[in-house]
Amino acid sequence: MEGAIFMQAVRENLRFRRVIPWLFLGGVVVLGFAMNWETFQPGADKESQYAAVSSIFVFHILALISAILTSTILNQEVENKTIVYLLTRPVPRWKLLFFRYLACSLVVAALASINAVFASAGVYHGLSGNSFLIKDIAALTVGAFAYGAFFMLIGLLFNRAMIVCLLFAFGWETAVPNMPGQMSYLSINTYLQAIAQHPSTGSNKGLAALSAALGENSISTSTGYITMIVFIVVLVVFGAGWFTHFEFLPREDAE
Amino acid sequence: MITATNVSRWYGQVIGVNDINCEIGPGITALLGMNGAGKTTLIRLITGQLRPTTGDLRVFGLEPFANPDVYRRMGYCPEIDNFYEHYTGRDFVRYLARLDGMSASVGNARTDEVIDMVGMSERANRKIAGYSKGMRQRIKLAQAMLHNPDLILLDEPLNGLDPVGRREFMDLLGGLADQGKAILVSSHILFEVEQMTRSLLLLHRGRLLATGDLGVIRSLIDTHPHQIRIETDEPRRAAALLAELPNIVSMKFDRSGDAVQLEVREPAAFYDALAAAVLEKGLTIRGFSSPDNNLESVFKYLVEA
Amino acid sequence: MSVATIQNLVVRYGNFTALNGLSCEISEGCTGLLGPNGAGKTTLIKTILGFIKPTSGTATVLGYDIEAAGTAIRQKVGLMPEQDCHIPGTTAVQFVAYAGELAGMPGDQAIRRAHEVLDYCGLGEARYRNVETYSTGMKQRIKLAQALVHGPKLLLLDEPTNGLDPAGREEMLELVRSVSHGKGLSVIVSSHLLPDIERVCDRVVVVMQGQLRAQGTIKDLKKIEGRPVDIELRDPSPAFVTAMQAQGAVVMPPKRTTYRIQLPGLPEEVAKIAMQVARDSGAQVRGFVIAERSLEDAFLEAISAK
Amino acid sequence: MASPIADLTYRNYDGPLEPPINRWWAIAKLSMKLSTKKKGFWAWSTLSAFWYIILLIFFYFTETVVSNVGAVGQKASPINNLIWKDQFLNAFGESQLFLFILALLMGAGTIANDNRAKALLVYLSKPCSKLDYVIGKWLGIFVPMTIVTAVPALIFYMYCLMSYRSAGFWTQDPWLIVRLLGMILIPGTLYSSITLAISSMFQQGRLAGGVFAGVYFISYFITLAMEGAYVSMSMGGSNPPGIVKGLFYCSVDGLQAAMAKIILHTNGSPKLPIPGGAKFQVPEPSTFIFVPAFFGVCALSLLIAWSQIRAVEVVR
Repeated sequence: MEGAIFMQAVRENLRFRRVIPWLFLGGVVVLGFAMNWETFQPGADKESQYAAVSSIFVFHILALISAILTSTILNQEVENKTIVYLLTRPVPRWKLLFFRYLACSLVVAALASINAVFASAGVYHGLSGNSFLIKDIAALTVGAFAYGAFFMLIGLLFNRAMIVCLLFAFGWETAVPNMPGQMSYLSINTYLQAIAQHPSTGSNKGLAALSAALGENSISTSTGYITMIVFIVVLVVFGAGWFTHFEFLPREDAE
Repeated sequence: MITATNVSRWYGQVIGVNDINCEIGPGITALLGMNGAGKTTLIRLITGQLRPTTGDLRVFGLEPFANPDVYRRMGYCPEIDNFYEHYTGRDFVRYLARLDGMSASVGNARTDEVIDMVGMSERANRKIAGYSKGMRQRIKLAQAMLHNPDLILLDEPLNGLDPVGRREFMDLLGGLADQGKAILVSSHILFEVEQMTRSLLLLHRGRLLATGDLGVIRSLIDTHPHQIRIETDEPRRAAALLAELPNIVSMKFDRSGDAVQLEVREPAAFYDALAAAVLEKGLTIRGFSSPDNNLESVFKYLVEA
Repeated sequence: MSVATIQNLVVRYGNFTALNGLSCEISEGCTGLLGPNGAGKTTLIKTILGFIKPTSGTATVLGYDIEAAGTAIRQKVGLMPEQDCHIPGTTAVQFVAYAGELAGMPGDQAIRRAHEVLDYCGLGEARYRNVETYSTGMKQRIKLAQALVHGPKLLLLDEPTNGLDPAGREEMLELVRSVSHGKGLSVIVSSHLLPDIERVCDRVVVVMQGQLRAQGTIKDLKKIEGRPVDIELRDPSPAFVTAMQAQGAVVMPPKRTTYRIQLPGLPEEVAKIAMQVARDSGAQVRGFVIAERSLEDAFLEAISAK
Repeated sequence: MASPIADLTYRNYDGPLEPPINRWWAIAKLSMKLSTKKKGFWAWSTLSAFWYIILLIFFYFTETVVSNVGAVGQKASPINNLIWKDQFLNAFGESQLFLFILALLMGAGTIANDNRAKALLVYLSKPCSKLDYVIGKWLGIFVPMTIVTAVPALIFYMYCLMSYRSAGFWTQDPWLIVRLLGMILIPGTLYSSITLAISSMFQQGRLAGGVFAGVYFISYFITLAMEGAYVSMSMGGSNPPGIVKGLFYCSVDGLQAAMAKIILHTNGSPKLPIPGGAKFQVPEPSTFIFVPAFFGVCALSLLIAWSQIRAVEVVR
């Protein structure tokens, strides 16, 4: 039963029409920029080049993929009213939510990692030689789960979830990491950058702002992991509890 | 199987159902009511999508809200017309079979079985997006019967089915009911309900207005006034003979002069008197009929009263 | 004078044939379009409106050829589709007036007429509310209203009573009946609910597998040979049946408490015998009418005949 | 003979009917009516003019200061050194985010919601064609968008024409009004085409909005990255390569900026009068690449919308 929920959710997220825009984004935009990044940041070494492409494109695309795909966990079903078929089956609700979340986050992580691979392949002209790639994939996976948990909770609590998610992904997540003082601790991206440990972009303020590295980021990798895992667990448990306890009905048309 | 004690449910300020007390056992039970009478709310309460705001609702002795133990024994055909449109009918039912806890192979076998039961075998491999309303209904019914539940709730199941499909489906439900399953059908197409049900619940503005089996309904029919039309060549004589009866409220002659229309308070007594008039007084009639001798007029009578 | 003439109409989607050489004539008044699911009723309606190009065959609607004059036809035809449909974000008045404007009415006329049509359709104060909050019954009403707003000469109704409760159905049928008689407006109703068709229509056209199966007036379809009678009893009574059979009557299997009985003689005589028998066997006669075939039976016969 | 009691049962409509062609205006009218009913429309429209307001305040203070101090000659007023058309370009650049939000508000749901509500059944069962539908929907976004862009720009133009002819407002470019009228059409044309395309691909307005926002922001990051690269290279004294300048314009915002610069025929100048700031402005792009690109994107979008809008679902 768990397997069926999981596999159905994976298949739903991996539908051709859904995946193709992300692959296009990775294969054309990310790869294109990665291959030519030296033009834009002359004199930078390969590590810095990769770090710039990764922070500017891959991590922002991760937030975008997550914001859009997370709505398939629940919101889409609620909006489409098909949720009733799932809620009236002998499956505990938390299982339903958890396995759909798992599937969705894994797909998001995979798609984001493909983008990272494109970035790496572009900068290093091949798959080898990049010591950051593994760390990045780890950070992206953690990020997929963290964004997934957060957006899922937003979806459970709000009606217009996608707009809130997009505002968070592009507003909050690009602005807050660059804020002075300890504000940057309130952004998921800060911790992901801590896990990825990208080299500094140097004196280039413009690029630093884009790669969310303006703020004082002195978090260690392990702190990044621990914070994110606690964050994910708390959010998922809270979400599952909320989903089990409250009614999830499509909006009542004045019957 | 279902016991409701003082169940009420409201949404914000809008009341869905108000103080429902009832028990539903095996066999087919019809849930009747106008649009907005609370039928769907009641079904949603029973299927555990909603919690009663006040009161206590038990299904198989358990609280149904988000309770897998209840769902294991309950099938539900919702009134919505929404599916995973890009799935084929078969894949849709298969997926739900897996959610019912069946293994892939058992699920597939059972899927084929129920799809065959609703007569969709040849069409089940097409995408649901291309289905007509009738086909959609059939798929919804198929998924409700998947795990061979003891209790089946059907919200407007016959909408959009053609007459042949309706007949097949009513036979199917009849067969299930004979196996001792409880089936709750909400509908507002009364002549259909009349054909398949044994007992009914009538909701009106959120309240339970009437409950009972056919016998109760029968006597309900007899306690409200009937319009009876008698076709005869001698309407005035018929009127004279019948006017003596105490339970006649009014009489009216047709313009064409070959029929008389009566309003009768106690139909049971009246029909005996009519037979007596024909047999003993030699009144000749070509025919008589009453549009009120059925569920639809009881319904109207009760709701309008 | 016929409203629509259809000759050898063939419609294919890919290799699927939806209409297979359909020919029929739809005359003025109210016509019921019957057929099982997937028989091609909806396709026929869509073809009449020019949504679908026929593969072969011709049809004229209100004197226009469907292939040459799609827009002219659509200005004179109103469609009430089966699915719920509305313009998002509008109130009922806006929606109906807009439908009128789309059909070519000047804006000020459209508003006036929208109110008028909504009155006919029995939509009261709710007309100033957003359409998206409407119940099924109200949605059906505005669908009808938007089909009527531009004063069509032909109205196509696809399952008009779907999802309506008994009172709503009654009103809807009454409305359809009143607009289709004596107002210069012809109506084609497609429905699965045969009692509804019986209430409002004068004629029916039965379609199956894309072909015409039967057409004619309802009266003709319902006639039965041999003048049997239907006797309705209060409760089922086997004793009554045996006694009637003893009288030499042919008793057909009962439908609930209604027995169809064939006995020679005038109805007056039969009535007398039946009442006598019923009284003797302890049953009560609740109704006695000359039997007619129900439209449902006629329909089932038409579609099962090969 | 007229009866004293009117017959109020159903009657046919026998008033005037326009010929069943060109129904698009009715469609556009309703689209506009519905968008202008939203509060957000007015709020974001007002906000989109904020740079003009800042400019006016700036002018006011400079003039007050100049006239009060008195001793400083007319020549010293910073107003005299302004490149006037660049003020319009800057205000346009600042309004882009708001115009995007407006487009999101008006356009994202326009066809997607119709798909969900099956509104096409209503449209197409009336005498209006798919072409009417597309034109109507397009105009329904284009007209309000253009008006929102035009009103503050034209008011500002009138104000400057009255007050600052002495500061070279007229002599710098007498054809400015014609160029402005061209610039005003840019966001309406692009956004109405793009939103129609995206909207037509979805059944839910929100999903269409999400995707539109995604396209906008991801492409916006390209522009931002290129701007960062351009500025840092210019500061470092090197001349940024053509690809940086080209890619800077490869986004929803960038494409509009490119068109605006081409139409105004300017490289732009910094928003605050910093001496030497002009070298950080990405220069005017090639007319022969970006004008066809702009119209290509619009045409392609309309083509997508056209192919996605289907009259009836074919039920097999």
